[in-house]
Amino acid sequence: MKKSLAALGLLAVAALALSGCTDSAATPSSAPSDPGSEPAEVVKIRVAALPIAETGALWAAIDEGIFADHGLDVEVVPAQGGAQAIPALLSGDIQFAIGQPFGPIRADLQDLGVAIIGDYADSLADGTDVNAVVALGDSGIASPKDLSGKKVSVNSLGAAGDLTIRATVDADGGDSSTIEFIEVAFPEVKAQLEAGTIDAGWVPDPFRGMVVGEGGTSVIAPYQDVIPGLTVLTNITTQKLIDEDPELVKAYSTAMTEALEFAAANEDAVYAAIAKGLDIPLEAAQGITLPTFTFEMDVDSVKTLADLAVKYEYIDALPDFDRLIQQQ
Amino acid sequence: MTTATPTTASTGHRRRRNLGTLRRAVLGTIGVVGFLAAWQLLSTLRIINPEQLPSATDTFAQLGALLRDLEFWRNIGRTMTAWAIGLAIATLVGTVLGTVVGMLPFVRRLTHTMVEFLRPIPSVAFIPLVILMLGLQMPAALVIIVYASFWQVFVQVLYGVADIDTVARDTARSFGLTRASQLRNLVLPTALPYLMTGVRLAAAVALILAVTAEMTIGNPGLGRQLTLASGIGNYTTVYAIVIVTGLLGLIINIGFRAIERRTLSWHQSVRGDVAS
Amino acid sequence: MTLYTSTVRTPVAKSRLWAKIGENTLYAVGLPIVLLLIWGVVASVAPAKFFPAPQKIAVAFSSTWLGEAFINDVLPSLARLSIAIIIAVIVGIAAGTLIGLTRWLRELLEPLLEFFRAIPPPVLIPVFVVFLGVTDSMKIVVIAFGAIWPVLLNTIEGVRSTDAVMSETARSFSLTRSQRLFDLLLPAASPRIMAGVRQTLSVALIMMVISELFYSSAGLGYQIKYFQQTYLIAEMWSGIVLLGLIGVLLAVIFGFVERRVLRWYHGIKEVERA
Amino acid sequence: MPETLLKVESLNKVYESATGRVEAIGDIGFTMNRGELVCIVGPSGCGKTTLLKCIAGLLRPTAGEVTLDGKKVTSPPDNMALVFQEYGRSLYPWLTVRGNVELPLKHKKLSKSERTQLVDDALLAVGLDHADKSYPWQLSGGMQQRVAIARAVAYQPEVLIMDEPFAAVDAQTRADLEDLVRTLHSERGMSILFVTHDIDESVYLGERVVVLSKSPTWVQEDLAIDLAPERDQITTRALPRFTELRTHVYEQIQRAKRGEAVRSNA
Repeated sequence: MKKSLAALGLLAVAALALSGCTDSAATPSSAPSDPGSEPAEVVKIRVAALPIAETGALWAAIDEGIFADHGLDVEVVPAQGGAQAIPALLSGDIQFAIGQPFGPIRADLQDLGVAIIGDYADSLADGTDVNAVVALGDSGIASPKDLSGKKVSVNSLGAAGDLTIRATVDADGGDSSTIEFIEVAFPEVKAQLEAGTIDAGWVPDPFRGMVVGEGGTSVIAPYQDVIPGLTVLTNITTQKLIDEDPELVKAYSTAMTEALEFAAANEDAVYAAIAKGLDIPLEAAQGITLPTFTFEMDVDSVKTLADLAVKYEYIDALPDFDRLIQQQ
Repeated sequence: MTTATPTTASTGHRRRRNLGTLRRAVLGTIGVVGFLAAWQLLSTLRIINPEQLPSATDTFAQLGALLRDLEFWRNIGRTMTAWAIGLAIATLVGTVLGTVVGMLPFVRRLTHTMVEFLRPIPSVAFIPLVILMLGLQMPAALVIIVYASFWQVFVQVLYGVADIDTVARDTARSFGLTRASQLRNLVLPTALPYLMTGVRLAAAVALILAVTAEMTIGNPGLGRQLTLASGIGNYTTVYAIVIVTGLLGLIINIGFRAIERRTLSWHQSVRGDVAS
Repeated sequence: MTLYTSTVRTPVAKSRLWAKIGENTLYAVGLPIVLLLIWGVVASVAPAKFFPAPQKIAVAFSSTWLGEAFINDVLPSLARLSIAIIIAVIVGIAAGTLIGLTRWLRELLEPLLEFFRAIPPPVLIPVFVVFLGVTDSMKIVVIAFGAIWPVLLNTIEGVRSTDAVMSETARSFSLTRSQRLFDLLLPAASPRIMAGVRQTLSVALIMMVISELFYSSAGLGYQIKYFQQTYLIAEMWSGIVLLGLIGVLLAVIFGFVERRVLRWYHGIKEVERA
Repeated sequence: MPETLLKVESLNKVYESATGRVEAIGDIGFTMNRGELVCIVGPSGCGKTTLLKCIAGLLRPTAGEVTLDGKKVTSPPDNMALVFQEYGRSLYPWLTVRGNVELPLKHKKLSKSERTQLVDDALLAVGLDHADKSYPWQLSGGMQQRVAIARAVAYQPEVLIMDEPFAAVDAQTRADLEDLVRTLHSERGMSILFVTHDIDESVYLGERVVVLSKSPTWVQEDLAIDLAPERDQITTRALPRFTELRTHVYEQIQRAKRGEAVRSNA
């Protein structure tokens, strides 16, 4: 019995070997351009970024060789949200992180020595925004105030998503304190809406498109409704790194500025990178609404967000913006 | 029985035993096939939305595709490396501490409260802390793995040392065996089967934590691949990875049970009938 | 001829008794106190951001858990944990007895059981979410699924390995089916079942925390994660302490039940050792 | 004319075991009357336990049959009680002495008070009326076997079958227990089938001794014990007739061991 199992296993392995293997992690052969400007040495850095569509800009820029041109060998670490990226920054395991501004704001309130060194992506001030609260067509939820007393999902509680939803609902005459927020990962939202365990869900593309495409309604675009063009993702590092290795921070900032400019100008490259990075079909990637990619911080939008967070008692006090935001 | 006539029935007997094995194999196969068929039907008859529960055939097709992907094998390797290192550390530390604490009654009494308090704390609760100290890589996962599996070994070794036959111990003392000699000839042999039980339990726990750590910390491995797949709604990959983790667990269980049985059978011949 | 072969208890003098209690207490709390003192001193001499002093954790503990959070987070978590444990134990024993006694069923299910028990339970969370939604029942099922295996497998083994003479006694006195089940099989298997329950409890606690790390908006595990995300380090530590206390509580309850259920078993062991 | 209670006819048992086919019992036949105390002796490993399990309906014989009170035994009959050699394993350690004795009565149609009465009576009969709340494992080996006997007595069987019940107790306890069996037989008129490998014990206890051959087993001799019904450990064992009988049985067993005995009726 055992022997026959072993034989079967061997056979399977042999069959696999014969049928040929692929390697999804193989580095693409698109070599960095311009041998003339090659720097003397390459520094390895680890950057935390969520496995979401927005990270497409970073992936595309790496494939394009932009970071290599500045002597940086970037390893993207798919950290589970800013909550783990910041501890990892502090432990020195990673040097930079791309995350929501809420994480660094909270970290600053605890004097953890974290700084935002630049923007990464902003929501869209008009048109279809990068994310929305969606509900099923027959849910009877049409306007923001209808969300009162309902179960609404966000991907991570206590951050910009639920905060701006609250603000939108209250501005529309609803009562946000009666909303029950639940954490649901974006891809699950559609199924949970259909199963009736949630009434509405906050999702980015392509998941918004899936719900709306089947007769669902896009109730609100909370970012656009509350703070048009709100900063979605920022580049984060530690004060320690800024003090100890300003060169590295400088190189990273320059490269990131270039990378984001490249991404803003080359949507197709970003879509291709999303399709590869998230392992989804290119057509699906192309249906995604991209944010504005820029390294230039809109400090006021972050300040407005912080004010709102204080108002809704998400945080006790405002952070020290001068040490928190150090635009490079 | 006595010297009663053993006839030529031994071949017939072998046939009977083979029949038993055959019966088990057939029934077991029916069970597995039945399960797979039920799964396939649930999905193809759309009793459950196939987007969420991909059919068995789709899942195995995806599994086949994954198995041709070197990166998938690397992920298996990463998970198993973390598992193996974690288990090795937990076994070593658990054995040493278990023996020391078990042999020194006052240390045992002193540490009792600490052990009872620390043991039930789920190691996943320490994940935030280890990320803070060790970052997002394997060392952080190792702490989680070791903390959880250490207790399994430690507690079993404690039981084992406590189980030393009083007569055997008195005999050892009366012959003036040194502490080192007692340890080698009395304590370790008695505790060995317990240790093996502990290691078997620890091996299963270590795999759970190795995968969980990858899911929550995000160090590379099967767990992270699963979260990433689930994060983009790729359920065929999710189910394929669930199957692979189950098979890994199965191999670990079968392997360690075999090792345990081997040490136990050796041991029973030494200490005779063991009622458990 | 003595009737009782168990150990004879001689009365202990009162002063000796108090000395004994004092000694036991010292042993029980001595090391924890020393360690806490060292931690406290180190934390005040060289404060580390992520290792707050014990007194800070104590303050955080009372302000965090001894109020609203107890009702909103701790109680629901404990309720889910208890329901899941009860389900795991009852289903585990019932199914285990059935499977242990029915050969064809055992042979039919053996490979499947071996496989499912080997799956690390956390990987099934995304799967269960699909079937059960983001609900309490999903969390309960996740906990119960992870925790059921030790009871189930130990019951199967325990029921299968019932002593031959005991079974023959039952047969020779024509005991009824239910008598055989409740007066022979289950008591005979109870040492093993209880060993399984002990493991089930610790797995259940782990699964409770894990089930709240994903898809949650309240609960002890969620709170610990939330405190980490908001960098309330002392509060996070207090959550870990609370988990330890819950573990101790579970162990105490288990010990109490086990001493009742297995009084005879421990009695035999004591006699054998004497 | 005494009434036949138990009848064993041409009993044969073949085991298919791991070491091959083993014929444990060749051909056994004997009868036992109501109110009799019959001892069965034989060389060690002669299949005594197998015979007993077949009689008790715990094992299905390969050929032949057992009739109890006119009815063929195919499963454990209601009017039979067993006392096993392994008292430690036949008593349930999670039940008290009373619980153990009472357990088999629970499925008989008896009122609670009748049941209590039966248990009390049985415990009194074996001299354990003061220990009913103890657990078996708190008692000495001899005491435990008394509990097993009490359980059988309370069950009110037509026939009590005892399988080497005193093989594992010390000599003094054994004498006490032997007298207990005699008392149960003489005072309560119980029919007892007593299996032992101890020759003295069989002669001391039995009204008849059935000597078995070595395996595959058959009945080598069915010997009536013509000792007075009132027996005493000192005087009975000192009787010349006792010595004669035990010598006779001893020789039979020795012959059985050597395989010298030849079946007369085969």
